[in-house]
Amino acid sequence: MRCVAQFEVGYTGYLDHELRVSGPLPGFAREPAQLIAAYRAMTSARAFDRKAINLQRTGQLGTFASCLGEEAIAIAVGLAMRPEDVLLPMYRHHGAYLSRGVRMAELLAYWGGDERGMDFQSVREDFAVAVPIATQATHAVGVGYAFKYRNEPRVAVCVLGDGATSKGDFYEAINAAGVWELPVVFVVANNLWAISVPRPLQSRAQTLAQKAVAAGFEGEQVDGNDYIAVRDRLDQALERARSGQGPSLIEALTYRMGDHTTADDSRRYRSAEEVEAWRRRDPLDRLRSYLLQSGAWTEADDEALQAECQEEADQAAQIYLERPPQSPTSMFDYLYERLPRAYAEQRKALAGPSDD
Amino acid sequence: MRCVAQFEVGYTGYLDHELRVSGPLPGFAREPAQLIAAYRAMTSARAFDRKAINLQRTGQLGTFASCLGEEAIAIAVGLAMRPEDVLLPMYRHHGAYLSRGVRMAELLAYWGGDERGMDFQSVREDFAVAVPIATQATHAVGVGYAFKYRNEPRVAVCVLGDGATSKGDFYEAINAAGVWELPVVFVVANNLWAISVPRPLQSRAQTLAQKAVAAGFEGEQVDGNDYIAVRDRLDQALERARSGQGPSLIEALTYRMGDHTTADDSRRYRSAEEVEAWRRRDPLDRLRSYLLQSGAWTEADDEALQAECQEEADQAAQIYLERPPQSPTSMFDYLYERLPRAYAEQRKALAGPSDD
Amino acid sequence: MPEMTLVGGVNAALAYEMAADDRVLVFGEDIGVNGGVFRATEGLQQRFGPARVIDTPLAEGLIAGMAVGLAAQGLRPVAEIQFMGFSYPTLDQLISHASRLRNRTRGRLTCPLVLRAPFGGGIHAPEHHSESTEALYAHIPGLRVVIPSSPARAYGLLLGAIRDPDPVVFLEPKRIYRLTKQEVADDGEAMPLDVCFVVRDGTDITLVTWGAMIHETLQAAEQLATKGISAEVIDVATLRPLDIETILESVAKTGRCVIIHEAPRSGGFGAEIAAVVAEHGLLNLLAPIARVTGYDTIMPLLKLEQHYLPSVERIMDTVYKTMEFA
Amino acid sequence: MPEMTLVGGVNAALAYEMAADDRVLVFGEDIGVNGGVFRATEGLQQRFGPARVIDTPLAEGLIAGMAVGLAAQGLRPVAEIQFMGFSYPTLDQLISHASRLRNRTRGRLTCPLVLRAPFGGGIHAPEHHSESTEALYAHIPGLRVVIPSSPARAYGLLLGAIRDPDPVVFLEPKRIYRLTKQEVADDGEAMPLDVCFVVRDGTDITLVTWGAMIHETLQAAEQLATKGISAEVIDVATLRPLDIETILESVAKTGRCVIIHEAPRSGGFGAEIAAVVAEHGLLNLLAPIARVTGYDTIMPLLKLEQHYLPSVERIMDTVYKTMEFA
Ligand SMILES: Cc1ncc(C[n+]2csc(CCOP(=O)(O)OP(=O)(O)O)c2C)c(N)n1
Ligand SMILES: Cc1ncc(C[n+]2csc(CCOP(=O)(O)OP(=O)(O)O)c2C)c(N)n1
Ligand SMILES: [Mg+2]
Ligand SMILES: [Mg+2]
Repeated sequence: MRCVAQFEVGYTGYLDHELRVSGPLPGFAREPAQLIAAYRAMTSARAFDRKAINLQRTGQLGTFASCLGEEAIAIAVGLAMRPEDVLLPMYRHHGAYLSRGVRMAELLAYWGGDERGMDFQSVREDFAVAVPIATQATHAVGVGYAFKYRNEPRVAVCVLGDGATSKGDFYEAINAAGVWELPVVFVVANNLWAISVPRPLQSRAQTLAQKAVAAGFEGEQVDGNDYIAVRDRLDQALERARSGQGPSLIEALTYRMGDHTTADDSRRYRSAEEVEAWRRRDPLDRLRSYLLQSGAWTEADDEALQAECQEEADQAAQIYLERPPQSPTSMFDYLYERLPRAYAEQRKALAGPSDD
Repeated sequence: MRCVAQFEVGYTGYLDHELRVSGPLPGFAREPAQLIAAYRAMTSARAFDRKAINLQRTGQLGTFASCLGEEAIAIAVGLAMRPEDVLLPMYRHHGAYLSRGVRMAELLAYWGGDERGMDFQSVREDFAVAVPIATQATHAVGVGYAFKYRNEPRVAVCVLGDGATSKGDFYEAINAAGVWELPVVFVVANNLWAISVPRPLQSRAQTLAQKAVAAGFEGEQVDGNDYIAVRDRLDQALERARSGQGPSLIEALTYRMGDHTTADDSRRYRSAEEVEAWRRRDPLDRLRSYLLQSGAWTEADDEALQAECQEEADQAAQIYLERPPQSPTSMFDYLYERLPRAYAEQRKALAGPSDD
Repeated sequence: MPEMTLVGGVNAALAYEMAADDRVLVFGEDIGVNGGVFRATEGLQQRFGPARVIDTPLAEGLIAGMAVGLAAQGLRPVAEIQFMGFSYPTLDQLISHASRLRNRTRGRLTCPLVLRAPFGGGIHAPEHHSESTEALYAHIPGLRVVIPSSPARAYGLLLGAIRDPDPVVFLEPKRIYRLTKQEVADDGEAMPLDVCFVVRDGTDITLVTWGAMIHETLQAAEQLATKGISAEVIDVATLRPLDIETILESVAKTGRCVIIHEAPRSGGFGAEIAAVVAEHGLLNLLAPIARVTGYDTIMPLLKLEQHYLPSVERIMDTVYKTMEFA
Repeated sequence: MPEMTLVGGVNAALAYEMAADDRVLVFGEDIGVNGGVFRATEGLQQRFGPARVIDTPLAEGLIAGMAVGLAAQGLRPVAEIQFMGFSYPTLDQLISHASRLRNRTRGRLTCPLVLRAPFGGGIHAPEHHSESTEALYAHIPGLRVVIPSSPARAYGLLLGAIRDPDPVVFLEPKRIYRLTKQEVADDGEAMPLDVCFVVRDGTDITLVTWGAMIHETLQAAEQLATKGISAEVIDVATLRPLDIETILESVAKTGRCVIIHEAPRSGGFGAEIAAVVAEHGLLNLLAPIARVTGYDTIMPLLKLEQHYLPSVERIMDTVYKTMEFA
């Protein structure tokens, strides 16, 4: 047998959980201000997460998917993208939206069961949360095609979970992005679990990054709990996409530290030891310790930041809770641009005699 | 970046179109009887093909998909499999069915628009022709799972086209076959075209074999017009599957020498030169020339074989044409094991006052 | 006799049949160690092992396709789709293969699979977790579409579905998974997959429904009784093939028919029932056939979902109008 | 005015709108160099280039999903699915996204896509090439489902579909793609997507149909005229949203209604029309509403397909029965 093709999957990590640094750091990571900004965003995202879970526990929010432990990915995605880029998110990485300017109260509205939450006021071309797994991947192909067709230096960033990589949609999307060399970056947040299904039951592939081989472009792994690594590799991938060099796939290795959602109890299917081991790799702790150690950040700074973030989340919750509800008839008002007369009577029946 | 995984795709060809032989031939290829048997089967399949096109041209058959040029793959699949294995075919490789014992008249019935054609009398667990592209791939997972579950040393062989490798079904299937290490062999007959869409527009992957990397098992390429190579690699893959070593993916490089189907005119989208270049690589010519050259076969043998195969196909056509038609009510008789009474009236209406 | 919830009936039927028949395999997402997100498969993997109770990769098309392959091989696959809202990738396999395998091969290959999925709204779930698209499945010849609406029927109909020699889509009304308990004999007794169940006798009006709406419909019937209106309530249970006789008989008796379902009105399965009554029972009708349904809109997120779901009040209003019609 | 076939009308509408609006992209399998297996896109790639007329990889889920992405970006994607029988992998995207994008984001993102597919039987094609599953699409709130049945309506309705700000499933009756020619002004005039067309006036009975069955229905109407029965024929054209007024008005006039479609009867879209008439037009009915439809079976392979399709004779028989009803 003659060898006709060869492939490699690379792995990047700069700062590990014992604060060991490998290799020369990328430029941005040598500017404390940049790392502090990222750390702030991660801290804020975590405060949001905590608040949301609290609201859910007290019956003031619907089922919520926590991002706990995956903030480095979420924030790296949000900060690496330009405002004019388009995010095609899954449901978990709230921090990506937040760091792109979506307001906490907007996200709470969505998770509280109010459609207005996805009518956010910034980054208005970003996609809404995709609940059906991997369905957003082919949307990213369309978005990327639109950018390329209009000759715009913009990038579509599609975030998926490890479970999502088992679905045909994911594959059809990466394959097409390869064919047309589209400006799309696929980010797989491999948190080792898809609800109760562990990563080895999703695929026998040693890495999820190598799925890109099937689509004819490169895939790579990155330490998903190392903000510096994720951000660095994303910067490169976005730059390649923006300059016409086509799609990338980045598998970010991380861990879902919380339950799948507030409706899940992960103790049913995984061990406390495993969770504990990953707690030591917490991406926030890692970045904080590094900043503290570097002297650019102090315990006092940190306390202030925590309070500030808590306050921000509290305020957002307040705004969310005080927002007047939508009228029931709103369910007809965004169905089509104009409500077809076939449904006018249904709308009227719903409105009742008093209403419009 | 640290390299964390590496992959290779191999290519096998023994006998090329200029009759150059590479490497020591596998055992079976050193037995003239075996090669002659294969050559007979290929010749018979081609005669069937010719007959079917003829019947279609004269209004006696429906749209037909010719296998012209791909007989080495079809026959290697058919002969490499054991009777107890299960074939999950696409619509093109009639020779695979034929060499497993399905009768020509049965296949003609199917292509003539008679469901009884898929109720063939041999290899009764083989799947029917799959028209919706790639949908048979996940069936193969189920069949392979059943074999493994029952501890049976049997193999499911799933044949697909190059176009089929773009579909999510294909990917979901190879991924699952990998996870459960199922006895499934995926054969991709890459004939360079999916109707009018050339191979490079299907995927940017340099090889289709490397799609297996995404599923965590090995993929390889083979010269699909070299019966010896296809058969050899299939033998190995089937043996691995049978002995519990899991799935394989074989990309067989070939060419669709005819139109996509009798409803297609391939001159609309590809050059005569390309077709001509591949005509010189015709798998039948190659094997015949090799056998003639080896002395195990003579021109007289060949003439006799051609006549014999023509006769066989003619007879099959006769049987097909003389078969009494099904009753219209048969459309109700295989819908469920027993026709629910909800549809009894419809059946009666269709039967008309005279009928049953 | 054990007391069971509806989801308990599902679990008991699965356990019974797995114990009785080793051809039965159960698979889907999170159905193994986790016992399913609604615990319908709880305890099965422990009891029957991971080769028979299989957590699949996250791919609904795969789940449906492998069920077809397993069924063709003579096994009895029972696949779970986590929510009906994620079942659409199975449609291709159901329409193109499961429903046709027997016909395509004139009986050589058959497809005795069961595809289970929870459906319906009202549990304050996220988007896509509240669908009622049973009409899509019920339009496919070659399938059976079965919807239990009590613990006993969950148990009996699911056993019937697993033993049925043809493919069955089994839709479970998740809103009432744990609403009531009922004594159900765990005796392996299957129920037929081609009959409607008259769950309340009445003489003035026929209320036809299925799934979780049985609950509101029975409540309405009770309240109507206090107003002197005697409502007969029919649980359709099997949408395909439809037992039109039971419905027509009832309408022949009452002369009035209201159909209640959660799904959007237009093209919902209520239309089929109305059409059948309009075709075969027209002369018996004393009033137009009315439908109380979900609206022709997207099922709203949780804040508004209660406005979408047909309520006892909406049912009663329509019944009054139908009764008053002259 | 140029003479056009129905497929010619499709081609002309695509060409017109691509020339007028560079947001329009056309894509699908074999639609570029090959011009589509039915030649609906013939000449477009030559004229507008491969960036706007795109041969996609073989993946219908991709085609639908990328259409959603393109549409959300303000383009006007017009996707072709080669045959309706291969459209099922698009259902997830249509149900879960295309139909919901506007609602989900309260109008922030919209989805002005068109998904075209030839449908229906009777062309002696292989398995899966003869489907009529329009009812599946017509049950989905947020979509429009449009079916032209003449060259002029193919042209006008397709222009309407491309310009519509919401997603449209556009199903083309392939059996009559080239059956008749008609003079059609290539003037870019769109037709509305919310009306039924009365294609023949009559007073005794209303025949409601769509797609290729228009042909048999009009033939039946003509033969009925010779027997003194004046049939009004309605081409539904847009199944969602349904123009019930036009149908109800006609039935109010004629008192009798027969619905004709190729799809299997149970849960077919004819049921919805019957249900609407039974709900709102009951008092006008002089006879039961009848349906002449494909059977509740798998569409047979070509040898038997003519027995499956509703024939002129079956339509006439049902009309006679309906007329004789007393
Ligand atoms: C198509 C589909 N199937 C099933 C589900 C139910 N479900 C929600 S999340 C989830 C697991 C997803 O795992 P992964 O992609 O790894 O993302 P994670 O939740 O771990 O971030 C499942 C099965 C769904 N939302 N969509
Ligand atoms: C799901 C699906 N989409 C489209 C088609 C129409 N179609 C039939 S064959 C074909 C091309 C298949 O190409 P390939 O897989 O390379 O097989 P080949 O015909 O070249 O042997 C297409 C698009 C189909 N049968 N199924
Ligand atoms: Mg995960
Ligand atoms: Mg091909």
